[in-house]
Amino acid sequence: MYQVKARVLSNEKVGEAHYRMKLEVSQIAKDARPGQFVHIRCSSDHDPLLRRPFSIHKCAQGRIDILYQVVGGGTRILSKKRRGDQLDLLGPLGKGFEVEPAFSKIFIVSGGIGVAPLYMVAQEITRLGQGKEVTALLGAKNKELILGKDDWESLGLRVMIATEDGSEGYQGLVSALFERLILSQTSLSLAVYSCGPVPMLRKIAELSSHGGFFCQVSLEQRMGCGLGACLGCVIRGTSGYLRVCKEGPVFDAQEILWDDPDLEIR
Amino acid sequence: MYQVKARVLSNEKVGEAHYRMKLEVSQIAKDARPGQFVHIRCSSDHDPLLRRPFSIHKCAQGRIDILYQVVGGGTRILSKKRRGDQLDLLGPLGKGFEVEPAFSKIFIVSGGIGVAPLYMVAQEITRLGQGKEVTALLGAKNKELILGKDDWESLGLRVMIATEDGSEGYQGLVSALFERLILSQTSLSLAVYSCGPVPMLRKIAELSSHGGFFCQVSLEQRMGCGLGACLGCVIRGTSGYLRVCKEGPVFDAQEILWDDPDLEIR
Amino acid sequence: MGNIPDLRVSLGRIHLRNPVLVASGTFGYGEEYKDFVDPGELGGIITKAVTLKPRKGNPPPRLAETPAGLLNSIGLENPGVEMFLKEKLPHLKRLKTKIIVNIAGEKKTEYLYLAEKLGKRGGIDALEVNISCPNVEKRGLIFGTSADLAFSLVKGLKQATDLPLIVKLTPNVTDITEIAQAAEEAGAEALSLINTISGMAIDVNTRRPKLGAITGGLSGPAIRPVAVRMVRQTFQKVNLPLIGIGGIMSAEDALEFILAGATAVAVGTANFVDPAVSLRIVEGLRQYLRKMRIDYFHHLIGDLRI
Amino acid sequence: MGNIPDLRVSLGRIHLRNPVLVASGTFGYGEEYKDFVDPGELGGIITKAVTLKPRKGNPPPRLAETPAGLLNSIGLENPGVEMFLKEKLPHLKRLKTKIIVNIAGEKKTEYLYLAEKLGKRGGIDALEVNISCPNVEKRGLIFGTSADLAFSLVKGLKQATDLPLIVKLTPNVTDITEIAQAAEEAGAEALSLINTISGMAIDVNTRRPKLGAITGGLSGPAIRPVAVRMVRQTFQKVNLPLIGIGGIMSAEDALEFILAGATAVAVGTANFVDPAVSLRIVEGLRQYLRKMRIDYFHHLIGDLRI
Ligand SMILES: Cc1cc2nc3c(=O)[nH]c(=O)nc-3n(C[C@H](O)[C@H](O)[C@H](O)COP(=O)(O)OP(=O)(O)OC[C@H]3O[C@@H](n4cnc5c(N)ncnc54)[C@H](O)[C@@H]3O)c2cc1C
Ligand SMILES: Cc1cc2nc3c(=O)[nH]c(=O)nc-3n(C[C@H](O)[C@H](O)[C@H](O)COP(=O)(O)OP(=O)(O)OC[C@H]3O[C@@H](n4cnc5c(N)ncnc54)[C@H](O)[C@@H]3O)c2cc1C
Ligand SMILES: Cc1cc2nc3c(=O)[nH]c(=O)nc-3n(C[C@H](O)[C@H](O)[C@H](O)COP(=O)(O)O)c2cc1C
Ligand SMILES: Cc1cc2nc3c(=O)[nH]c(=O)nc-3n(C[C@H](O)[C@H](O)[C@H](O)COP(=O)(O)O)c2cc1C
Ligand code: FES
Ligand code: FES
Repeated sequence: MYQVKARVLSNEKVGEAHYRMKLEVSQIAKDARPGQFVHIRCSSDHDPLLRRPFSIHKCAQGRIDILYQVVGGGTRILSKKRRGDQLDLLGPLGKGFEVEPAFSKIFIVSGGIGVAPLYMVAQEITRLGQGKEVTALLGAKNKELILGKDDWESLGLRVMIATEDGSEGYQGLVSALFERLILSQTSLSLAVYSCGPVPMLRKIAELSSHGGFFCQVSLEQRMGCGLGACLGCVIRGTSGYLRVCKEGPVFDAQEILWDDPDLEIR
Repeated sequence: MYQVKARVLSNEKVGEAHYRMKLEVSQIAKDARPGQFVHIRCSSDHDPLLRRPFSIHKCAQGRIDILYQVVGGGTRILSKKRRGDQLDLLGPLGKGFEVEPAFSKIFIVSGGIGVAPLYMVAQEITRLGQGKEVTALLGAKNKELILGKDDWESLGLRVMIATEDGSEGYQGLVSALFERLILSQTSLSLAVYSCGPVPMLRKIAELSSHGGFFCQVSLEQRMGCGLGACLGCVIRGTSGYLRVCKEGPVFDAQEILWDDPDLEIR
Repeated sequence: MGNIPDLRVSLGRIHLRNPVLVASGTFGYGEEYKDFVDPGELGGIITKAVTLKPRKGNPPPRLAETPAGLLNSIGLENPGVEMFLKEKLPHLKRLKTKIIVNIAGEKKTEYLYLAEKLGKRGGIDALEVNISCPNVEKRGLIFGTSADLAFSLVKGLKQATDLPLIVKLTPNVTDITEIAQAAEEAGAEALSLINTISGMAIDVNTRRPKLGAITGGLSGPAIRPVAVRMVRQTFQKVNLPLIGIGGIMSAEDALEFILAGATAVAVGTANFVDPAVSLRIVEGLRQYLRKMRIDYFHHLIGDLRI
Repeated sequence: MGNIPDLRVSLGRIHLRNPVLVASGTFGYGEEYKDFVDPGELGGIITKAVTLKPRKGNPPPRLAETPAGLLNSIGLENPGVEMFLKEKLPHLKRLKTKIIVNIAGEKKTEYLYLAEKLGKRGGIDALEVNISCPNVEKRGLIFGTSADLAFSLVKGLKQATDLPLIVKLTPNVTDITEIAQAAEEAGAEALSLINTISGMAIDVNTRRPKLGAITGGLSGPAIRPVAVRMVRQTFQKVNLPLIGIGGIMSAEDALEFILAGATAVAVGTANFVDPAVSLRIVEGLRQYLRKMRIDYFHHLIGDLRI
């Protein structure tokens, strides 16, 4: 874990309210594992006071990318940063995805901005990979919001699109597409990695549980320290409260109490 | 009084920490009188929460200039504004300088950034004026901080400089230069207009009182509303508390209790 | 009037066109904002405090900024009730809005005398009783920090005047609902909360307090969470309409208070930041009702979902 | 050690290398910040609250931001004293800094039992007694809002342990100096102030409270003026060393508390914003002393110029 002043290399608008920011952060880039996140101080004054967490989307020599959506004050400030600006980052934080060689069939299921943490796990899988059947299901409201499709395709895995308005690929929710693909399979060598809105994840988790699949999801909660100290970021797990910043943000789906209405962030 | 969204036309660095900002504000420019001020919202969030008052330095068709020094958070934000940015302004506010035709000999005495409100009164005097003897005494720490000397000279009045380090003109405080110039004159047709640090103004006021000169000074206090409503901006006057935003910022020197230590802003 | 959405609310006998008032001490006596706000579009104006005798107020500096907050130590400077009646009330009367006069005193008798005097004149719709003042007869104990003092004061006022009494509570207490209940029992028509929270700030370079009076009252967005909490607590304990006050800068902020149980709100410090903010809040409330498809504003009062 | 400027201060029997502590609940049990802060450079660490039995804490969300502030409703989640002794204390003991363990309970006996248990183990330099908790035996009355309850609790603790007792006061009271005096009389070695101010925030779109527990405690820069005022009031009334807490983000903020009368400070919410802030504050204090040509930090304590 490092605290660094990262230099913004670029901050490109890639969708309605979506941006990709490249940051120069050698140490964080060196240690980052798929699914981990960075905690960014957006403002140097008190508005907003706290840092904001963002998944590490990509990671290459000496730099990381984050992919983010503007939803409030913190992300709005981020979206105004330009090349050369500095940002105070903590990272890499949290527990990432686990990929085991035994998995032979793998689904990556993303909804909306949930695509952010999944790219690195896809990379890892394809690196580990020969002989695996890997499918990435990318869901979004419409085709403009399918972010980085080319990147995904260049990984050499099967990419399928679901859009709610049917403007590209399957028309409907990505969880429904997933349901169709796995039909009523049961398999212990099938693994699912997912991130997206809670109702979608709930569905993925349920299907995976029925199928006996290994399923990991990346979850969100409002964060304080990001380091496991404040106990502010908990969600309800089957064994009690779990800190998203420490036991997560990636959890085995079965660790989570999916029927807790407070899973949906307020 | 208007509340307007003013467009920044330029924001030029003119000294160490000094800037001149030109703002497009047709209504305010139309009504502005010498010595009045505008109340500027520097930030759209809560840091700083309150507006910041600035004297109207110049005023021409449809626009005003302010001349300001970066001393804290609000002025720092102002200094980052660029052409095309918008600022929320109230103005013109407060009571300005009074110039009477009867004054035949006039001194304008400025210390440091105190030059800001005095330029317009000099303009007014020269406009009213044939046959008046007008002297502007511009004081500052060093010659780099004598702001807008050319402007002053182009008004066609006598300009004298005092610098504390002697890098230009008289070496010493501008109040000392003033003292030398008026020696022990007494005159009822002599008028003095001044703005600058309190110790300087105190001295000018004292000399003017001895000489029986008409003397007006522009004073400062932390402000809330700027409109006379909150009673937050008072200073001690001989007849009780006076609101800088309403009874001032320009006061007759004899209205002020000069020995109040709280006159110096904290 | 019968327009939808309908913003009208009532504070007991006081019927407001809409729930947005301006808070005492931040809007003068209604004249200072005339270029920015048509009072006819507000629910009402709460005046700067009026006391029996003129008051000079505290030494400067009287304002200091703190993070998202403002400390003030005006010290109830005002020209006294005689001058108020002569110079301020005539103008206030002409405004097409509710006029609520904030009163303050150092002794019970001062309050009573004030209320009597003000009650005899027309043009005043209600009194807001500022009980955040020290009682000089009780070793400086703040009226609003003692349920007994508050009860006895309000009871007395109730006898001294027929004007509706809005009691303004101080947040500097262990349990604000105790004082609220005392005011209710004594006959208050509504409650205003909160007044400022006592605070101080120090300039570490000069090592002096930033305020001439050393301590002052904290207002502004910084105190909003405290104010909202107190409104909710009070809403759960008393049956009086509440005026929510504290750090309201926007319609959204105002709605927090309404959902917590306030019937109306008063906007204070925000007037300094944006003189027309009260009108923007009225408009923002209207838009919110439309967006949420709510026809009657008063349906929102206390409508918090737990 | 004898270096100039000399930052050492004493809280009764507790001698600190420098006056900067980290506040309870914001620094875990000392492990979480190890990559950012060498505890050996701090005055000390105040741990997250320890209770007798494990506590699950409150439902999420537990955090909500407000202007320059943070509301939290963690609800004293902790593994209980047995686990603390087994899993946390061994690590804490190894740190080269003062270890102050924050304790909380719902009954007097819980506190006493906790204190006894903790007092028997080595490696703990002091207890910080969090009295902002509801007493289930007194209809939920907060220990820290009643001088009697506070007195009796501290008195009891004094008999139960030899460890220095630092009593942490709640700001949600009419007169904090009353409680401070009660703690002093009962034998407290020092006082910490302030704990969080009770507050709430509402999401006006969902109409739900932003916190799962509805209300929470407000911390951060927003509360600093209130905390500084309370430190000064308390400094004027009691003779105990004070730990100033509330919204400290920088050395300058810390100095406000020191000038108001605090002997040391504890940094809370700021640790979330910048995990190394406590060290930066130590360095900032050193620079201030140099700039002001003050050799001994303790000369600044209460040195406010009026
Ligand atoms: C581990 C983790 C990784 C994340 N990775 C990404 C990412 O890669 N890209 C991305 O765009 N976002 C990501 N998020 C969400 C991101 O942190 C929030 O969108 C951001 O904090 C919002 O800040 P704001 O100031 O713009 O909005 P705020 O003003 O704080 O909130 C605006 C709205 O956004 C919602 N919101 C606030 N915080 C969160 C949160 N932590 N999670 C979800 N919703 C929130 C609230 O419901 C609120 O209505 C991640 C969150 C976590 C916890
Ligand atoms: C009527 C009036 C006209 C003014 N005209 C000008 C002008 O033309 N040009 C210009 O540069 N400044 C002018 N000032 C001063 C200017 O308003 C302050 O410098 C500014 O408000 C500081 O804001 P800040 O946020 O940058 O500093 P802050 O962070 O608020 O304060 C930084 C430091 O500046 C000092 N300061 C703060 N407010 C004032 C104030 N109102 N007056 C004096 N010192 C203050 C404080 O002592 C503090 O130490 C004027 C002030 C008034 C009252
Ligand atoms: C400068 C100023 C003066 C005030 N004067 C009074 C007053 O005379 N009487 C009163 O009851 N409250 C007074 N208040 C308190 C406000 O009416 C209000 O209760 C408080 O400021 C909280 O609201 P806000 O955060 O919106 O400002 C004053 C507040 C300020 C900032
Ligand atoms: C997330 C969080 C958890 C806290 N937990 C405790 C606690 O367990 N015991 C306690 O006495 N105070 C606790 N506090 C209060 C802090 O120690 C401190 O008194 C308060 O936050 C004010 O300081 P600050 O503004 O610097 O944060 C907690 C504060 C926060 C923000
Ligand atoms: S954010 Fe502090 S424990 Fe997770
Ligand atoms: S700033 Fe409000 S009265 Fe002058």
